[in-house]
Amino acid sequence: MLRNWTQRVTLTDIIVWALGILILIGVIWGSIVTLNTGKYSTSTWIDLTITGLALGGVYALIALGYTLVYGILRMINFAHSEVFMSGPFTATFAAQALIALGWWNTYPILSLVIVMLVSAAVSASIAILLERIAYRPLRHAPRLVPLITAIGASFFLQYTFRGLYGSGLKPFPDMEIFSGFWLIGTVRIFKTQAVAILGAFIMMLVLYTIVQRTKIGKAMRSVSEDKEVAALMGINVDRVITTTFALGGISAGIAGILYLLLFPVAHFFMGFFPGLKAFTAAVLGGIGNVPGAFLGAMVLGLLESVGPSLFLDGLGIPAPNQLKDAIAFTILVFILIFRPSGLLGERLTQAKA
Amino acid sequence: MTLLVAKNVTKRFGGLVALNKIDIEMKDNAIQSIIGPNGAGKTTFFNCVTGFYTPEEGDILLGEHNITGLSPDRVTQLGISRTYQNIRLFKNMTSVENILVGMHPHLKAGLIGGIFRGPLTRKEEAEALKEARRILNFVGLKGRGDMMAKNLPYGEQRRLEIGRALASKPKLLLLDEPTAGMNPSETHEMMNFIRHLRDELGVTILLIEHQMRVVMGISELISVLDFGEKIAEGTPVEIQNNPHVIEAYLGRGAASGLVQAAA
Amino acid sequence: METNTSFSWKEFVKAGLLGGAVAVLLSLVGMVAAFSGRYIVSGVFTMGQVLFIAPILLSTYAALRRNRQLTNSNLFMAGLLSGLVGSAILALLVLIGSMVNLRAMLINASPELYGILTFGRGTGLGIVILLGLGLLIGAAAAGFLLLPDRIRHALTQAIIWVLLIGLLRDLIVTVSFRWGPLSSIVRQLFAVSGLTIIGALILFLLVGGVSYWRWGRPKRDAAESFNQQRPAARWLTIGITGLILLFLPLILGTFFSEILDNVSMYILMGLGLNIVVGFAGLLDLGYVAFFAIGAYTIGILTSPELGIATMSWWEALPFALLASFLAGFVLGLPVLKMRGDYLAIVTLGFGEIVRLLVLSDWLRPWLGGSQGIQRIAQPSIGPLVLNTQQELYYLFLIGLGLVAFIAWRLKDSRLGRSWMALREDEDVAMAMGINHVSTKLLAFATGALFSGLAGAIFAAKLTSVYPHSMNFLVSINVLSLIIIGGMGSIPGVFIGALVLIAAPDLLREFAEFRYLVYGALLVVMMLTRPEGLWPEKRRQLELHEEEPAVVPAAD
Amino acid sequence: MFKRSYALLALLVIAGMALAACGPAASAFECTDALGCVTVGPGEPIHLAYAMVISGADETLGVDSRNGVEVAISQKGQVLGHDIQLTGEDEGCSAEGGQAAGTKLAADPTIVAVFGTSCSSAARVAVPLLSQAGFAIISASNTAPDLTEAGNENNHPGYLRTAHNDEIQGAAAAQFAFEELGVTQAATIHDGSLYAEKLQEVFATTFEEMGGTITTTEAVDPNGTDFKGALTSIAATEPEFIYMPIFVNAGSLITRQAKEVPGLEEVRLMGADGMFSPDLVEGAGDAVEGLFLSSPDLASFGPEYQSTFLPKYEEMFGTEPISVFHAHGYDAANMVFAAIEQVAVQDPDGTLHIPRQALRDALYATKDFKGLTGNLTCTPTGDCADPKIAVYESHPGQFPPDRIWP
Repeated sequence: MLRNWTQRVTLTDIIVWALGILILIGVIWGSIVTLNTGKYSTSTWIDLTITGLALGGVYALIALGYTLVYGILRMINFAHSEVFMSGPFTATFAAQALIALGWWNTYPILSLVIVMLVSAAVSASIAILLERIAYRPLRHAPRLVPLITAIGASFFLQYTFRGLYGSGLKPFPDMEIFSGFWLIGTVRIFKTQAVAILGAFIMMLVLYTIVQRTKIGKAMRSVSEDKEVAALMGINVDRVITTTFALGGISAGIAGILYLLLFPVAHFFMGFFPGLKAFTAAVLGGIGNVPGAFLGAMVLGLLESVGPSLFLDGLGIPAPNQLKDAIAFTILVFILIFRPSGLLGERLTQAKA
Repeated sequence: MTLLVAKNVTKRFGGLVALNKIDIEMKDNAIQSIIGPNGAGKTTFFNCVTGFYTPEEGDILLGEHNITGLSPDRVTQLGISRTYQNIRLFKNMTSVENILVGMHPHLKAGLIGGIFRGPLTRKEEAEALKEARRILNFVGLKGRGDMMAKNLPYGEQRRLEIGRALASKPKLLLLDEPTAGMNPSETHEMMNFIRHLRDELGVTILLIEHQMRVVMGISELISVLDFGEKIAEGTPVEIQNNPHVIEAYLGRGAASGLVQAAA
Repeated sequence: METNTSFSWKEFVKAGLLGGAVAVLLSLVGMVAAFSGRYIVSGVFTMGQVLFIAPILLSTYAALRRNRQLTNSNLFMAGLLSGLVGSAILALLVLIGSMVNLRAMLINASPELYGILTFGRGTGLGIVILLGLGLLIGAAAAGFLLLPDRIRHALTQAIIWVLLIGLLRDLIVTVSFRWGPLSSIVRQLFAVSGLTIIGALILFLLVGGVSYWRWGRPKRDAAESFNQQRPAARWLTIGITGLILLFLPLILGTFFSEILDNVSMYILMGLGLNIVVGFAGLLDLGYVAFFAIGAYTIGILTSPELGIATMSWWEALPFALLASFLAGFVLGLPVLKMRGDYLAIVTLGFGEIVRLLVLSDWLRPWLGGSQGIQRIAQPSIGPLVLNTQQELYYLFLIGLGLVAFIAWRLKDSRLGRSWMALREDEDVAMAMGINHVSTKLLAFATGALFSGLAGAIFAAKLTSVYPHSMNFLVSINVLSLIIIGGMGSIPGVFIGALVLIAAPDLLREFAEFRYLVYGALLVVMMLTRPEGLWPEKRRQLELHEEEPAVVPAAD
Repeated sequence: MFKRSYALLALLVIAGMALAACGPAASAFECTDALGCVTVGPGEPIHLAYAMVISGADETLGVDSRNGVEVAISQKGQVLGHDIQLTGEDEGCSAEGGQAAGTKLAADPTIVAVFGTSCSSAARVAVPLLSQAGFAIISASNTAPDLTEAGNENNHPGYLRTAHNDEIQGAAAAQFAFEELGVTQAATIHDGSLYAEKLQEVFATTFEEMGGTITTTEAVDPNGTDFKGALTSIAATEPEFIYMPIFVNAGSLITRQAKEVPGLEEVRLMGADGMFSPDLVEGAGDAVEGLFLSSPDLASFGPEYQSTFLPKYEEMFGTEPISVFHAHGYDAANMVFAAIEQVAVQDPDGTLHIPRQALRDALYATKDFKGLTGNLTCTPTGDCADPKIAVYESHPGQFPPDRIWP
């Protein structure tokens, strides 16, 4: 093995490794310094961790959409970020209506369910339309084509919703039941955060069972292995793919509501960056792999919220949190270089590009 | 003298052992074949030789170079080129361009040359073009030069692929089922063509082949693979009455299905 | 052959629904209202009206075309049906709007919009008018189809040009101000908004007549004719275009020069990205990074503000180019081993990282942070400082010529072949002895170089750079224009830039919907004409590969 | 295709030649203005233009101001018997956008005045061009000090603004914090926009001059959502006060999240007029309690804004104001109308002559102009915003907030 390695290694590898190691050293050094200065207390770190996990929860739910679609079609549904935006953006109106009805805080759970249904329905239908109109005709085209289409669709949707609902901010009303926090020992965990983390986890389990245990899940897996064969075995490939998009849409819709519980402002641009992060998360965990998406999202959320203070602060970088997106993307790059199949590996057989 | 030496080459995919301690030697200017049921590891062996896979164990030597684990482009530059079981041409480039790409290792022009097209570059390109046409004629594609590769009929695509492989002036040419999907007469043509190649250009040729007629017809030495093991080696006659081979082909026919699924 | 007269009504209902849906969408995103202020023919009809009529008309017409074989009477019936359905949807919108306040949710569902849709006749009468209009549209579509080709062609041309000139009214008038006496003359044809009726008539007859007359003469589309010309003729064409380009700013003035500068800047970037995406098939979404690096290098080296160096623009240029070229290499190294679609996202990430870094307080002492870099030097030739758009246009022109030449040369070089081979089949390309990493790197770095050049001139043009200029949308603009123009096609880049960059600059209402339209264009393009407006010669069929993707945008 | 269009252009010209005889008759009015005059024929509208950001990430800023201008126009109806035509260009909140918009508007001699730009980066490039063209330029949201700093290369004749110079507002904020609240340890947050970055810088310098200490400066992403990290690192420096002159979106989220970060529960937050919006109150929910906002003195701003402006705005655009500089746009427009009415010369046939230099002078001379954003009085370099900065304390569900200082 080693011998082969020595023979195969090229200049590029060396440089890439050098870069990687350099960054690693930076990270470690930064962390050590930060921890030594003791600028942050333990409870601070815990708070950041919880925040990160909550954020990760949201990312996870979006990432599931990417992962499902990628798993089946081997394509990055770039427009998934807008699928994510469309639901909650619309749901804010439902929320306003519920307030007008006076249900919002009298039947909080019911209201929440309604809002989630609205959000999920919108997101799902957008996802299905997207597949039907933009992707299905291109299923056999070279892989660059659907990707470009997806990018186009993403912009089209973003600005369509801007046109429909306007470019202003749509605040999402607070829910009394979710205000405040629980004290677990000395650790404060805000109810919204708890909901986000739990919601994500449950959704992940549900999807996982659907994919692994149910009939449609079986069909999905066989389609992802080989569409032609699946078709021969009497599986309705189109229906399976539509279902997949629908599932992705639903999880995105629900993600949207959790997102609004945490960050109660909706606008037409809200999908873009979370979408990008979620994709990063999906790759991080091993795209096409449902638990992977969850794990990846959690890790990413964690690194994003803890990273700047831990790594950069120590290096004496001012306003480190400005660079947290940079951290996320750097992670993406290096994951793809050193472990392209992600933390848990790509569950589905991967096609060569 | 021997051109290619593969010493106990072993390649695993996870649990599955695709090649297990394979030894194959090839003399200069020989025509040899590898046969075996589907999934016996024939193509895997090709991939090891051409550098797409790095075997876990064993060495592959081309002449005096140890090419084990070299990247494909290096291997090609050292003088091995191949064709594919399912034809893989550059579909949207013309035949000539396909050949020209094949000649890549022997051309120099880089970024600067490409931009300024100095006398040297122009000369090189002109000669390359002439050579390309010569090769086209040689493989019997005269006048097809400017056709999009994907618009050529099947047989001609095969020939173009071989032409492309020849363009890199290989010492060793690996042909992966060159007669696949051909009717008897085409097959016959192809056999003659392969002999012709060896005699005219002095290339050493290693075949993967299913059609026994072809194998027995043209190869001087045959190695039989089954489940990644070399179960026999010898002249056509020896192979024809080797019990193991017969077993491999008739006896466990059913088994081969499974292996196929795995590989 | 016998013409079958039985046909499915469903198809035409569908067509109507589609047209109507699009019309409603255009209304609700605000386009109709936004363009309703812009008369095509003053006092007669506005672009807004065109926007909600055209979709129905077109989808009806398309449906009819698909069923040419029908008997005339059936064609008319079908047309009426489709048109009616389409307008019915609009009518429905008006009706609902008049009953419930959609505006609580859809901000553009304004009384103004209903006013436009009902031609200011109030709900009741308006709806009737709308439906009538629908029938009219249907009939028109059918009638149009039945016209002799020659006349239909002439009509189409005439209509298109009236629309075009009507839309570009402001532009033409503004430019005409430079033409002294002529200006007043030209303005005779135009009203405060759009053409005057007389102007429209003149134009209509003019264009209609010309195209009627030209009918039958061998007409090849631009791409073909250019590709087919003999070298000599080709050089001539190039020469003439060159001359035109040379005098353009003098004729058109600053207003146009500004647009020309922007267009040429995007062409520069387009040509670069075309090498990466078009030739080598690497989808790079972080292309703006190299643009930024080019611009900032100039800024850092020439601006006295940061006090790092105060070179002249020319002195700084080589550094800028080198920097972007190297950046191309360094950023390329890690990502080029990745699968195509990963590459897209990672490069996007790189673009963002660069933007975040130039924005960061951390690097502020060297890069100016959010305050950017001002007082950047402008190139000077002897005593003459190139500081107006006209002058800088020539700088762009030179850069453009150089870059276009390089791209064109590389296309058919050994390197170009290797790029295409990699694009077609990476494994095989490697088996042909092509080192995929270094070859891809060259593509990446060359592309970066061009982008860097664009950035350098950009910095000079503005004498300042800000992080906010370096956002993702720039990459999207460039990508869109090479795709619309035709991936891998050099003339395609020019066409794409003219369409995508000039259009929003010329039509101010459009600016607001720029990215909406870009997005739609990308999707429609990929669905119907993936090879672009001016396809690369060899590449023409490339993207149709395994299966013809010729499918209507929706059905 | 394109060659054809040139041919067509030529043809139009020739066709026009024939009509050359009947040109418009010259009017009796003698224009003596240094910058020349705009002549508006009878029945023709007065041409005003805007150069604001109406697409991309920052569009709310521009669209909102433009809406403000349009409200003013529709309320005004006519100026001296002429309609008002508003056209405009997108300046993209960027230098290049500013240059494009500036160049295009500058080429149209029928324009009387330009509203804009939205962003200071665009202004630095666009204003010189527009100034050259002889227009009056009024920005509703530029706040960068250099634009109105006498002698600064970025200060140009004919440029005015109704938005607050960062110098004034930042200083006022610092004064309030140090003298009124008596805090000495303050942290600042900006979002990488020129506006916020400059404002917090001014605040910091003034605050330190007064003897306070800036514990840290954090920067956040205006499109970001999770600011706990930034807030935590601020908390670690134990400030008593946080100054965050950013915009509504990030502003409302930070206001919320600050309450959830240990060590910051009691720390007082303060924003600037970039956050002075009903959306903030909604977005921040209960957390908004006790948030300070600096803004022009609303003494004159209150009733009229609520009673007439907001309803009109919502009627016209179907939404509440989407950003914060609509009132500034509204005032800018009314200032221009007033100035035109003051300087324009009207022929008996209704033709209007607007001397450009005189118009500028009239605008610079604006004094005690009753606007939505306060009593506007312009300085010789064009700062027209009401110099009286007031500080407001927000309470849940209440807008405008209570004025508490001075």
